[in-house]
Amino acid sequence: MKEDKQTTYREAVREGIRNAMQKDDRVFLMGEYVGRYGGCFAVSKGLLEAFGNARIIDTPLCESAYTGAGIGAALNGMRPIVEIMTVNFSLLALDQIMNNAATLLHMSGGQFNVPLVIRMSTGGGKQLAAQHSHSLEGWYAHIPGLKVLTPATVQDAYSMIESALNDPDPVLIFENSLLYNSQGTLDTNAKPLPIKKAVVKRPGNDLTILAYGINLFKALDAAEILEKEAIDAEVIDLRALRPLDDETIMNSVKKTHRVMIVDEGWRSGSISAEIMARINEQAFFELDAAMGRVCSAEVPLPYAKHLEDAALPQPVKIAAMARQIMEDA
Amino acid sequence: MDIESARKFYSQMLLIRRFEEKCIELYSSRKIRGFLHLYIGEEAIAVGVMHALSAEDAVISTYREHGHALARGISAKSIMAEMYGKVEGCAGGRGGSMHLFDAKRRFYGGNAIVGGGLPLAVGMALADKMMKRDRVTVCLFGDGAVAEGEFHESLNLASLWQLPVLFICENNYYAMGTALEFSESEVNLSKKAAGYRINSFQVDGMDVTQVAESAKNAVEDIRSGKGPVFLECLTYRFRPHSMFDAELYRKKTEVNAWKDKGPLVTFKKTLEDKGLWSKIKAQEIEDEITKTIDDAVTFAENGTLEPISDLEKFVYSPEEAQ
Amino acid sequence: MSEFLMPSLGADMESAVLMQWKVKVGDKVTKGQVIAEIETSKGVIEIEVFEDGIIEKILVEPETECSVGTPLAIIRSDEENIPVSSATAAQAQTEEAPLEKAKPDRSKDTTQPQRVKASPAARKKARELGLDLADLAQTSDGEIHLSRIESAAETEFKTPSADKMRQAIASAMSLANAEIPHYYLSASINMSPALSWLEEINKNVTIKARILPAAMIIRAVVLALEKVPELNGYWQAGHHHVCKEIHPGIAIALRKAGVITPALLGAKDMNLSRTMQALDDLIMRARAGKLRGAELTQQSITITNLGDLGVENVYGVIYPPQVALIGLGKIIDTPWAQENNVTVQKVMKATLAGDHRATDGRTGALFLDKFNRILQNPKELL
Amino acid sequence: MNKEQIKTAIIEQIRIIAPDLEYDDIPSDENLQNALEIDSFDFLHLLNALYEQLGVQVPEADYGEVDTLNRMAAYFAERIKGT
Repeated sequence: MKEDKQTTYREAVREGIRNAMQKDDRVFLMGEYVGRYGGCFAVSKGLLEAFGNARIIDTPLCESAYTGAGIGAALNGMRPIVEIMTVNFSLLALDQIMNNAATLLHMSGGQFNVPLVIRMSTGGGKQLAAQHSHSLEGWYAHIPGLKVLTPATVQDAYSMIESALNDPDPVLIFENSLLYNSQGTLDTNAKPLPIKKAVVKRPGNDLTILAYGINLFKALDAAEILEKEAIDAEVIDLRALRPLDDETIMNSVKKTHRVMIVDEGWRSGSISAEIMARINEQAFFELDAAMGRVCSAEVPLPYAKHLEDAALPQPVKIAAMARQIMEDA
Repeated sequence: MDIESARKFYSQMLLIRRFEEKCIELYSSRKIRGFLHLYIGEEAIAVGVMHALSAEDAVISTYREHGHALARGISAKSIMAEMYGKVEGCAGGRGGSMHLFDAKRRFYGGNAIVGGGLPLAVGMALADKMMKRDRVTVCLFGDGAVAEGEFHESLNLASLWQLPVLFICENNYYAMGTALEFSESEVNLSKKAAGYRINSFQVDGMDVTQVAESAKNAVEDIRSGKGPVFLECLTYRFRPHSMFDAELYRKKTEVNAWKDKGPLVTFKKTLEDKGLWSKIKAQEIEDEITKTIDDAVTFAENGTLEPISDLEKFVYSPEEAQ
Repeated sequence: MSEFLMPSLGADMESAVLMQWKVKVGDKVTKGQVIAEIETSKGVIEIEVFEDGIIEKILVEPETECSVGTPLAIIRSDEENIPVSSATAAQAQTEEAPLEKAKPDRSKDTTQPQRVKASPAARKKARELGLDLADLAQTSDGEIHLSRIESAAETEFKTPSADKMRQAIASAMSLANAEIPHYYLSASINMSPALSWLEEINKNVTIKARILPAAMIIRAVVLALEKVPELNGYWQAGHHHVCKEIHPGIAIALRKAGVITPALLGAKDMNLSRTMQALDDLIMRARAGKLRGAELTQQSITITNLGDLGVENVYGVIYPPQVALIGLGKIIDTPWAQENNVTVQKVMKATLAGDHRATDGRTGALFLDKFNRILQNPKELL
Repeated sequence: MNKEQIKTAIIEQIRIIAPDLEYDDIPSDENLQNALEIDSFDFLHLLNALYEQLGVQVPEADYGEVDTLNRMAAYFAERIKGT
C-alpha cells in the first residue's frame, strides 16, 4: 500500500529513526537534548516515550566524548546515531571524527569498521550570527573514510537514515535547519536510492545548476526566473558531497556545456571549488563558458537580516550568475 | 604468589624491557622511523593490568603502547614488523609504533592524540552495558591526558551512566617536558577522578603484584555492576619522552633514584624475600627472550612491503559490504 | 669487530657534535652502557653501545661534527673472532618504489559525434576571426588548440560577417512580402504629458538613473500588448499561436553593419527602470557581438523606433513567423486641436503592421488605442 | 580646464562610447547625434561619462544647448568655471 502523504522534513527524519530502531535493537540515538527535551529541532520528540532512556540517551554538553563514545559503541557491535545539535558544535568533536572514525579502518589494516551515523543541522538564514550559522559540510567532504549526505527532500530525509545505518563506514548527515518545516510527500515503502546517486530534479538544455540541501530549492526558484527569459536550466540535486557522483555531473555538463554550482560554504577551498576542479579535469573540452558558482560571501555571517540575506546564496544571485554564463560566449 | 605467576610476571616484564632496548638500537640505525615512545620503567603496569583481563575484555591504549601490546599477547614479531612498516605488521605497516591493532585480542589500538582514546573506551563500555554483555573495557593513558577536556567529559559520562570501564592512569610525573606540578592544580590524580564519584585508587606502579591485585579487584567490582574504576599507577619512565629529547626538564639523580626501585628490581626483591627467585630460572628466561627478540627482528627484516596499489584499500569497506 | 656509529635520534636530525668520550681504548663495555655524549639541536644527549665488547679504536676526536651513521669507534667483541651477529650494514629498508606517475583520469569523452572539441581559447579566437570550427575539425585530429586557429587564420580567407547579416535580412524580407497579407494602421499620439511626467521623474535622480523616452515608450507597448495579447505571437503551419511571454524584438542600428532586432527577453516582468537598464545592456551587447542565442530567436513581436533618424511614418515589414510590427516615428512639435483651441504639442506617429491571417484591423486599432491611453496616464508605467 | 581641453575630453569620450565610428575628426558645429549616427542611448552614455569626469550634470531641459561639439564645450566650460 503506497503511503504517500504530506509530511514535514522533521517528521520524515523522526520516522526514519523510529523505523530503524524498531527493526534493529543495535540502533540507538544519543545526543544533546534528544530525550526529555525531544530534540532541539523537535526531531526526536516522542522517541523517548517509545524506546525508553536506554536507547534514547540525553548526553551532557561534551561533544568530543559523546561522539567518541558513539565511535566506541560502533566499534563494539552497535549501530549508533549520534545527533550533534549543529555543525557549529561539531568542531569540538572534529578530532574524534577525523582521527578516529574516519581513520580506524584504514590504519588498522582493515580490522576495525566504524558503522556510525552522525546527524547535525547546518546552514545560516535564521539570524543566529556567525557562530551559529556555519555551513561546513564541504569541509567534512574533504576527509577520506567519511561519507557526507545532504538530504534536501522529505523522501531523502527519511530514506537516508536507513542507507546510512546499513553502511559499515561512518556516514555524516547534514540537515539544513531551515528545511525542518518544509513539507513533501513521503513514501515509507520506497526503496532508498544509492548513497552516491545525484538526481536531475529539473531537466534542461541551456545550462546545469548543481546544488545540494536547501540550495536545491533556491536553484529551482532561480530556474523558474530563468525560464521566463528563455533560459532552460537543468537543476541537479547532488544528495551527497562525498562521494561525489561524477558521472551524473559530467553527463549533464556534456549536454549543456555550461555549468554553475550553488554552495552555501565560503568559496575558498569549498566543495564548489572541488567540483569545478573535477569538471575541469574530466570535461574541459565540453565547456562553452567559464564555470560559475554562487557561494556565501566570505564573511562571518552577520546578525542583521538584510546583511545575512546579502551574504547567503539567493535565487536572484543564482539567476544573475546563470545569465552571465549564458552571455559568456 | 606461586612459581607459575612469578615466572609469568618476570618473563613478561623482561620481554618488554629487552624489546624496548632493541628498539633503541634499531631506531639509531634507522631501521625504525617515525616516533618511538619507550615503556622502560613502567613494565609492571602493563603486566599487572593485562593479567586481570579475560580474552573478551577490550583494551584501548596510547602511543606508549609496546608494553601493553606485548602483555596483552600480541607477538613481538608482528609488533616489530609493524615498526619496520611491513605488511606482516599487526596493522599492515600502516600504523607504526603509535597505532598497533589486534582484533582477535580486542586491542583497539594506540592513539597518538593525547586523551583521544578515553571517549572510545566510554563508547565500548556503553555498548557492552546496552547489550548486557559481561565484558570490561580497559583504557590506559598517561598523566598528560588528565589536562585534556576529553578526560573530564569521558569520566563524567562513565560515572553518569555507570559504565563497565577501567581507567588506568600511568602517572610517570612528566607530560613530555612538563612536570606534573607545572600542569595540574591537583597533582593527586585519583582525587580528580573521585570528583566524578568514581571509585578511585592509587597504587605503586613499580610493584607488579600490587598493580595486579588492584586491577583484579577493580575488574571484579566492575563486573559486579559497581560502575567504573579509576586506578592511578605511580610510575616513572627511565628513557626520554621519545628518541630525540635531551631531558632538560629533569635531573639525572632523580632518574637514577627511580631506577633503583624499578619494576624488575622491585619484583626480584619480592621473589628473593619469598625464596622464589632461584626457582624461576631467570637466566633461562633471559635466553628465551633474547631468541624471541632476534626472531622478531629477522621476521621484520624479511617482511614484505604492502603493494602501492593497495594504498586506497580500506579507506572504505569493500563495495559489496556496503 | 664492529663499528660504533653516530646514532639517528629522529628524522629531523642530520648530524651532531661528538662532545666527549666516556671510555678510552681498551675499556670493556657492556650493552646499553653510555660511552659518549653528543651535542644536538635539542641539547646534550648520552649515547649508548648496543653490545658487550672492548673499545678497539677511537675514530673521532671530541668537538667534531659528524653526520648520522659516521663510524665513531671500533669495538672488538669479547670472543675475538665470532662474527658480529646483528646485521650492522645499513640495509636500505624501503627501496624507493617508483611512484607511478598519476595519469590524469581522462575518462574517454563520450561526446556526441558532431561536438567539436576545442579549447575555450581556441573557440574565442575562432569567433573573433570568423572561422568555422566545424570545418577546422575535419582537418585536425584530436582537440583543437589556439595554435591551430592562429595558423588557420593566416591561410584561410575571412568572410565579412556584416555581409552574412545582410543576406539573412534580405531572405527574411522577401519571404515576408510574398507570404504575409499585411494590414497597416497608424495613430498620432500626444506625447507631451508623458514626456513632461518623465522629465519630472528624471529631475530627482542622478544622470546614472535617468530614463530615456524610448524606454518609456517600449514599456507602454508591452503594457498595451498585455491587454491585446493576440499581436504577440506566431503564425506557423496555418495556426495562430499567442505567446505567454512578451519578448519584443528591438530594432538596433549597428552603425556600419545594418540593423539587428534582438529580443528584450521577459519584458513583461520589467518595471520602467528595469526596462531602461535591460535596453541599455541589450544595445551595448548587440554592438559588442555578445548576444545570446535566445535573444536572436525568441522575438514574439518587433518594435522599430526609427524616430532617432528623423523618419515620421514607419511602414515596416513583419519578421516571420511574427504576426505584428510596431513602428514609432519621430516626436515633433505639431499643432494640436483640442476642445476647439489649438496648441503646439509633441506628437509621435505610431504605426502597426499586422498579419491579416492572424488578426484583423479591429485588434490592431484596439492595441493603438490602449497604447495611447497608457501614454496619456503615464503613472501606470512605473 | 579651458574650452579647448574640455573639447578634447569630449572627443575622447565619444571615441570610447562609439569605438566603431568611422569619423576621424568629429565636426564641431553639426548636430552630434545626426552627424555621428549615435542614438539617444549613446548620447546619454556620453553625458554620463562627462558627468563623472567633469562633475557637471546636463538636465534634459538643457539638451538643446549641447547639440554640437562647440556648444557642448562652451556649456561645460561655463559651469566648471562657475563652480
